[in-house]
Amino acid sequence: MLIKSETPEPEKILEVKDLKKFFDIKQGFVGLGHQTVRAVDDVSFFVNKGETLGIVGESGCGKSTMGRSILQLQKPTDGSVLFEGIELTKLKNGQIRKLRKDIQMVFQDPFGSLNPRITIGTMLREIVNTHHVVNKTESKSYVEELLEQVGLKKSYYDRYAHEFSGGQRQRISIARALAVRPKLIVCDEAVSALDVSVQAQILNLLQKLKKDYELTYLFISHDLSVIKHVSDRVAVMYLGQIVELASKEEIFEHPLHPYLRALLSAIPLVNQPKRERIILSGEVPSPINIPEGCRFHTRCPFAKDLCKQKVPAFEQKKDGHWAACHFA
Amino acid sequence: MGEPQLQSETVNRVQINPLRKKRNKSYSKLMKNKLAVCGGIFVVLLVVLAVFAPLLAPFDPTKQNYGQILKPPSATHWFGTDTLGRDLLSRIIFGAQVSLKAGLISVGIALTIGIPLGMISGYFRGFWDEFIIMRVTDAMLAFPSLVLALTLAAVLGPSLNHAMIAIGLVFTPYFIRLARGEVLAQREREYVSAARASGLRNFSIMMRHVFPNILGPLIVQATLNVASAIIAEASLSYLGLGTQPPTPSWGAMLAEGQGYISQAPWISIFPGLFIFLAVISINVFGDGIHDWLDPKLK
Amino acid sequence: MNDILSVNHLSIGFDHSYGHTSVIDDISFNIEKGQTLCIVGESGCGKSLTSLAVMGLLPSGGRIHDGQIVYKGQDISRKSQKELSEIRGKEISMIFQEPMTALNPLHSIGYQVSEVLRVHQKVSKHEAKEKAIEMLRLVGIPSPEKRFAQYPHELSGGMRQRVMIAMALICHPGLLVADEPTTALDVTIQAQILELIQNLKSQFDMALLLITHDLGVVSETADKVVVMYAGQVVEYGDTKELFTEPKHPYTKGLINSIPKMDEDTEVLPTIKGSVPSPDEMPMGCRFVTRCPFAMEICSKIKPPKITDGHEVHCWLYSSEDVKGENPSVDKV
Amino acid sequence: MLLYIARRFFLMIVILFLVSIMVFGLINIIPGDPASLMLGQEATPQALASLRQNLGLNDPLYLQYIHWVGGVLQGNLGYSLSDHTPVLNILLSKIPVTLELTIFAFLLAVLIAVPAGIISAVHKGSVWDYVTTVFALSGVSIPAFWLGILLIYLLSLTLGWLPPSGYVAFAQNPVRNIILMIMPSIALGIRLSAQLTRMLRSSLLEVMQSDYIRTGYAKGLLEKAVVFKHALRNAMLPVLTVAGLELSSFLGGAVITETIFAVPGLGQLIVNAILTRDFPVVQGAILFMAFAVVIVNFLVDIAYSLLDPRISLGGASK
Repeated sequence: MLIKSETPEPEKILEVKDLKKFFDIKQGFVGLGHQTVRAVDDVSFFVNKGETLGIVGESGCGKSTMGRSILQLQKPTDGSVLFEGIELTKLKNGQIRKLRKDIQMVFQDPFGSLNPRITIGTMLREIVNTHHVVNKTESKSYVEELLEQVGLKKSYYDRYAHEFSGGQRQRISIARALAVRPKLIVCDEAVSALDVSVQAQILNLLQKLKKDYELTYLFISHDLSVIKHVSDRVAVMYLGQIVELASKEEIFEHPLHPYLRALLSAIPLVNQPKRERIILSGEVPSPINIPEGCRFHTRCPFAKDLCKQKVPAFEQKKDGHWAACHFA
Repeated sequence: MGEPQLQSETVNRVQINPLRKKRNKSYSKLMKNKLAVCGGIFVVLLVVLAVFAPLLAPFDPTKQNYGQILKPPSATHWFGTDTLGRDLLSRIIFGAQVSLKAGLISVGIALTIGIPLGMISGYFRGFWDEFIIMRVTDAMLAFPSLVLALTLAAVLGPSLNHAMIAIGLVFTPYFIRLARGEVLAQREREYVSAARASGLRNFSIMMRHVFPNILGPLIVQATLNVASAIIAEASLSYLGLGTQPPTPSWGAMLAEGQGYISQAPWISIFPGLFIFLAVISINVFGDGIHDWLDPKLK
Repeated sequence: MNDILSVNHLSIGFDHSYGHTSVIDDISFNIEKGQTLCIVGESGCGKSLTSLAVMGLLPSGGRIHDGQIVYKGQDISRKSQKELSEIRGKEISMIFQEPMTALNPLHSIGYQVSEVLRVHQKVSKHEAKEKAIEMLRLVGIPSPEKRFAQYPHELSGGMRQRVMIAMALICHPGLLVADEPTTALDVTIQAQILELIQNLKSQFDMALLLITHDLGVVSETADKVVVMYAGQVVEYGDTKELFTEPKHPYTKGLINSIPKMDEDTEVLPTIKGSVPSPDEMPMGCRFVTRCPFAMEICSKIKPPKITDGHEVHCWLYSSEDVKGENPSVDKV
Repeated sequence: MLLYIARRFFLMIVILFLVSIMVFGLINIIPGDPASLMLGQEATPQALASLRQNLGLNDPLYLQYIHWVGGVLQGNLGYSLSDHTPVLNILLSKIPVTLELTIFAFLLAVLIAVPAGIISAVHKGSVWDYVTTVFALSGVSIPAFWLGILLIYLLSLTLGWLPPSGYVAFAQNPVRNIILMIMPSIALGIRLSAQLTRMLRSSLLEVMQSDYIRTGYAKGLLEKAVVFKHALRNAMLPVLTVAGLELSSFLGGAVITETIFAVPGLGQLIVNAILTRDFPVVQGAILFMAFAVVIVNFLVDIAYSLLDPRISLGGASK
């Protein structure tokens, strides 16, 4: 089911198989009017050690839920998540806590993701001590070093979150993720709330840290240009599923799925001649009522009868280029 | 589900807002601050009265003096005397002890039971929260609190201690609700997710991360409830189910005076005035704390 | 006079107990009939506030200290709220960033759209309803008769923004102010809404004042662009020219720091630091703390307006010999 | 919509069930023998035994509960210990009195709170706002019994405008009935009116900051239209909920008010029953009050769903 590669097999650090995450909306009592939101609906992919896998999609496509399900912040409904061969979905709470030393997350909201009542030094030190990263006596100097690594001053140790700007807070979030020396970091819209000039600083920082610490990123974003900048491989999500996955060069040069092609044509660009624009009709269907057949057929400008009836398989169309479309 | 909240004017507004708030603060906020300070001063005064009652009271509050029955306010008896010739001022000073004690202990009971239950319920959710804690508090809140306190006090037997227990129990569901609601709100905030993602223990997240963030509203509510508890104790005593004679209690004094309202109005007016002043100053003080905590949080 | 709107030397500040803060400092621009002008800048640069000032909807405490806002020859910056209410929704309309919260949740779509007509034109209820349905159809809402009776929560974000547009355009205003109208929407929906606005703009022959942080949107929609930084205009001119030949170091930095779709760069060029807070605002050029070409004079005296092709506010282009330094601009 | 009502109804039944358990438990589970509680410490052993037998106290608790609830459902709330009349009959004779008092007081509260809340929010920082704030602050702080005594002292004893206390049925003498109800209504209603004023003020202030209010201005509406057509309805929603929740303390207030003004309603009944240890009457009266509160809140929920179109979909977005 997974890609066979000719070159020496890179080591898979994370492997997600048939992952599902459903939410129940209880409406009536005793199950009356019960509805299911299929936020993540059968997703499989893997991440190689040392690479950045970008996950791109519009709001509500399930990309953030998927990120949280991988970290077991939300229990997946079904499927498996293998991290370095360990099945995460079967772990008990205590074991998951230990695992957090290896997998970390950077959140989107630089204002909400920091506790307003604790100094950043205390916060970071608590994490370092919980996971016994260094000796308790050394943890303060370790944290101060950490702050410098993410481009902040040592003296910020005793400051509270509200004393920082959005960009600085995102640096603190990164320091928090980095504190335990993880192997994999899930970045969930980590730069989306920032202005472009600050966004560029944070993206550069993330790239630098990746090199310095041999990190692997799962980078979730709605912004194609950001995804293109950071990723080695890219997966495109639509309505709870991955519809296309390939290496960055391949996917942006030769997009196969009409959805990605529409996305690419829809981004307004600076200093570009007017392009042929594919404007998608309508809106993303609700994940409660997922269309029959291909999920994208309600908006696809090329949809045929087949698309309304048959679910397209997510298959390898070219070497290492996967897509779920009958006509790609 | 964390949707990408795009940049720009949300942040812009955040920057404009403080200015806007400060502007509005200027007159009415300053006024309110002054009120809060006045409230605080009166609260301190009450505490001093209560603590140093034996030193401050000019007479023995329980000593009857049949020569001085129903005397109107005068230089010796500032607030007059009651039906048994006891000095009203002294009784009011000692009454402060009862009121403050009742207010603090009953709220203390409610806090000790309510906050842990509410926090655990809100943090872990699930069956216990949804079906036991929530529904039971719903049911408890359906009873008029005064009626419930009356009944409890009656069943336990009339005394100040029982009245305090009754009031404390009656107030408990409010704290369960409040603590639970606040924890739920905090749980939605990303820093809690972040703390979980950092691998911290649930207990440590609750105590070190969530609790400090819900403390503000709890303090405010507790302060305001001290005021309500003072009224509740006075009401119970007024109806004869709280403090028992001869211990001076503002509510009981009022009840005694009611029958003499036409010939000796001071007997009921002064204790009532003190209940009112105590309650309003605690309320103002609580509001002050609320306003003081608020802008920092938001 | 072909200008439908001209903003002259506008300054806006906030009054509070400890004094006042200047937020918008001496900005000027003008929009011709049927033209699109974009104000672009990062959060907190004052672009939204400028648009609210045009509507006369400054948040409480905000005050226009100086300058004029001239619409069709009359200064509307000194008008009373009552006078303004006759202009708003009829002559100048506005749509906002958050379609989710900009509509009243308790009134039907139909009520909210036809209300504009009933306020500004004496029309019967029936006529208002017909026109409103017509307008809803025009903005691309499917089965508008049915939507008329629905409530905002029953519509998606994109649909709500269409309703906002219908509401704004139903009286055929001469100027539409759009404050980040697509920021809260997904790219595919953004493309739909931008296209809709463009079409309606030419159909109704109205001018558009578009506020955005997205340089891509500016590049594709605007005739003219104003680049703002910390409450001041740093560069102003024809879009094509400004984007192909940006002059101000801030504009250049901004354009460069966007990850590009057509080229691969390992390290993105950045603008160092962040926008200074209002109480730390530098005396001279407000960009001086982040500018790679800052000179001594920059931190002392506000840069002059230099018009060479288009308008730029920067000492680098000053013909005055600034203390003998005359760095080569090409290197920027 | 129906689903929402059905869900609320189900919830109400659950709460009523819990309320009945609590009322039952209040008298039965608390340490001490209910029979001796009822008869007092001087009761003879024979009297205790026969009362136990009569009350079925020798059965296991759950059976006692089932018997009791079965009785309640058939309208049998037991018999008063003092005069052996059925509790239900006593309640039925008292309910109209309390109902009249609460309705008057509620109307008074709303009539004061709505205009006061609007004026103080719209003219924030003005003298009116200041006056309203002081009123609201005093109103929530003043003990009802003191206010009652002050009213009697001032309005009847000093000024002689109103009779100090007493009650005449409406059917007997409508004018006298209303005159006698004025002071109790004020004493009971002031606290609620102060609370509603505060709520409405802050709720309206918050709503006035929202985006759709800005949209209203942007449409060209004048302030009056914005406040009355767009802000008020939204601001009333949380106030309505509070008003429903406050009913419970409102009934508690009736206990005090009725005692002061000698109004023969439920409140006075409860106080007298408690003081005379007439527990079947206490049980019946608080059961009725709690049921009334739960049912009114159910009605408030339904009213809310009629006012707010977002409710009818039950939270699911389309």
